[in-house]
Amino acid sequence: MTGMDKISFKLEIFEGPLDLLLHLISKHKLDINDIEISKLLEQYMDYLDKCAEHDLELAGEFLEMAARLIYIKTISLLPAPEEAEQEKKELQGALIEYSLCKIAARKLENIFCGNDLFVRNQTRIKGDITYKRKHDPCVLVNALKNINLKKVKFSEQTQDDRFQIIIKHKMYSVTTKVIFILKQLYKTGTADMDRLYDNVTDRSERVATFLAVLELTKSGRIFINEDNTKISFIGRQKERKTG
Amino acid sequence: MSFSENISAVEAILFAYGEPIARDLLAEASGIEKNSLPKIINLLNDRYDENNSALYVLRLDDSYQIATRKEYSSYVKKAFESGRMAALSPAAMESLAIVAYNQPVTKGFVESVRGVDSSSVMNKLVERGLIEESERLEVPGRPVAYKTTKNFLRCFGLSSLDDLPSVSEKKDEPDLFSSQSQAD
Amino acid sequence: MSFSENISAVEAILFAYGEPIARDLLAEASGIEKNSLPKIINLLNDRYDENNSALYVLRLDDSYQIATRKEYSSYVKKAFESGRMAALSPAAMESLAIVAYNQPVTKGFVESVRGVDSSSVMNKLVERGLIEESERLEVPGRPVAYKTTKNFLRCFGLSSLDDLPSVSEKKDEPDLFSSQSQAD
Repeated sequence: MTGMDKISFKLEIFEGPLDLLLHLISKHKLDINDIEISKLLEQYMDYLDKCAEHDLELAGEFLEMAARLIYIKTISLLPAPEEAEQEKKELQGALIEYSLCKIAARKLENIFCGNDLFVRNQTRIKGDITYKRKHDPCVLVNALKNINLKKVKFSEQTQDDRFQIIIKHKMYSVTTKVIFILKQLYKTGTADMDRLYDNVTDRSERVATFLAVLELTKSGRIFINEDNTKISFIGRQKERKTG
Repeated sequence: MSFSENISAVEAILFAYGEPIARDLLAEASGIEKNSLPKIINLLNDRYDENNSALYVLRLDDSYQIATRKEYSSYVKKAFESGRMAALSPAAMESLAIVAYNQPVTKGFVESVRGVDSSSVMNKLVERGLIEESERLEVPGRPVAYKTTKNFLRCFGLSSLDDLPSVSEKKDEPDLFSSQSQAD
Repeated sequence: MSFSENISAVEAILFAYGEPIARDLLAEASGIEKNSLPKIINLLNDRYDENNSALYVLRLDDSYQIATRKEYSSYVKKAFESGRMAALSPAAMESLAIVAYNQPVTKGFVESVRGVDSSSVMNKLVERGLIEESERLEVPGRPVAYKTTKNFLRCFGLSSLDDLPSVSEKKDEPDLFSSQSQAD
């Protein structure tokens, strides 16, 4: 969010995509145990559009959820919708779990009394606090073994733990995919849509690729041909604001 | 040592120690049988009661701590010129709830339930002494798990985790979502 | 507010404030006339006396503070000494092991290996004389690096770091952790 002028704007802020979905489900009286995906998707995209209108920056998770909903809707149109059912069940499960979390959070909030009971800081007593216990040095070896060894090896290569988080969670950012796609296009000016998904098995990577294409189309960088098989570079003449 | 002296020895230790003190350590330091400690604590609390004292002894799991009674919080706050603790954000309360009801849990679990990155929220909860590292989980990657602290128990007026309010998990729970709408 | 409540309000403030509190501030926070405060303090001390409490209110110049009576200081000391003897937590032991086998290392390195924020654990290890700051590393940012102390060697019965037990499990896996030292 930027600047004071945005504060007057009244759009509810949500803790995350699940929070937003729960809100939409309750507002539109959808059945959480059998969600109408297309209706939910419509409402969800509506909210994202409103955010975009007001220049509200949304966390990547919101876009990933959009892609997830679109994906569920798309595969549910296929002849064998088992995967769609499965994906939908997973989403419903996550929503139910999150709604329980919210109930628990509210119950805790009601019994919070941390501001009303006061305790003392420990009295400062002079004295030696040097550690004096004796241990077998093997305790240290066990402690090391307790940590995941793979992780130790891994950290040799990376200083930046943000990368670690990305890799650990196997999350693929849309930005990375945008760069990947643009690189492909700089070479030839056009690329097969299918090729973008070569060797891509991870769901979050598929989603990121999909979103990247969507993003590039929306911003007028690329266009998709009529039978949705090729994307082409529009070039710089149509380039609008950057960043 | 007289009975009354026993009570006061426990009081002196609880007062100076400040933090929750484990029953074993309290027994050792006061020279009182571990099994007799609950009785001594009760007598100390009776003494506070009879005198309308502002103090009382909390039980937090297997530990004890002296605290001021709620009724006197306004005076203490005034002395500190503010209500020291900023309220927990909804994100923090959600994460704390997930840890409290599922402990020990990993940060990854909290994130998967909430559907958003929760690293900074989790670090803040650690800083505020509401959660702490627990053992590593016996799953691939051996991630660090988190559990709630004794300070958490105190902040929510609980003596043990068994006192956590129940969260019904019934599928046909009618007010699952009606309660939802009140939140926003 | 009743007389007894006045006394307890003062007690709550003195207790929670910990440090000596100036009479003016105490008067303002408790809502009691400044001139009446000495009387209220006396009544609080009478209450402690009658109950053979371990506590009493000290006057220090124009400030007040609750303290424990001398007679009970031996119990308090014992509690603190035993408390200090507490064994290292698993988190502390992990961090210590990482430092021991990879020194000198930065806090950032320890955190990246453990996968969790380790600031307070590292501080505790320094306080307890198991690790200490070493030279700054010759890498961008020149971060502070840590190494183990002589006290560390004593606690683990080692004459030098060369005596640290080897960590590699398989022979054909060249010492995993010695290669670590170049990582920072």
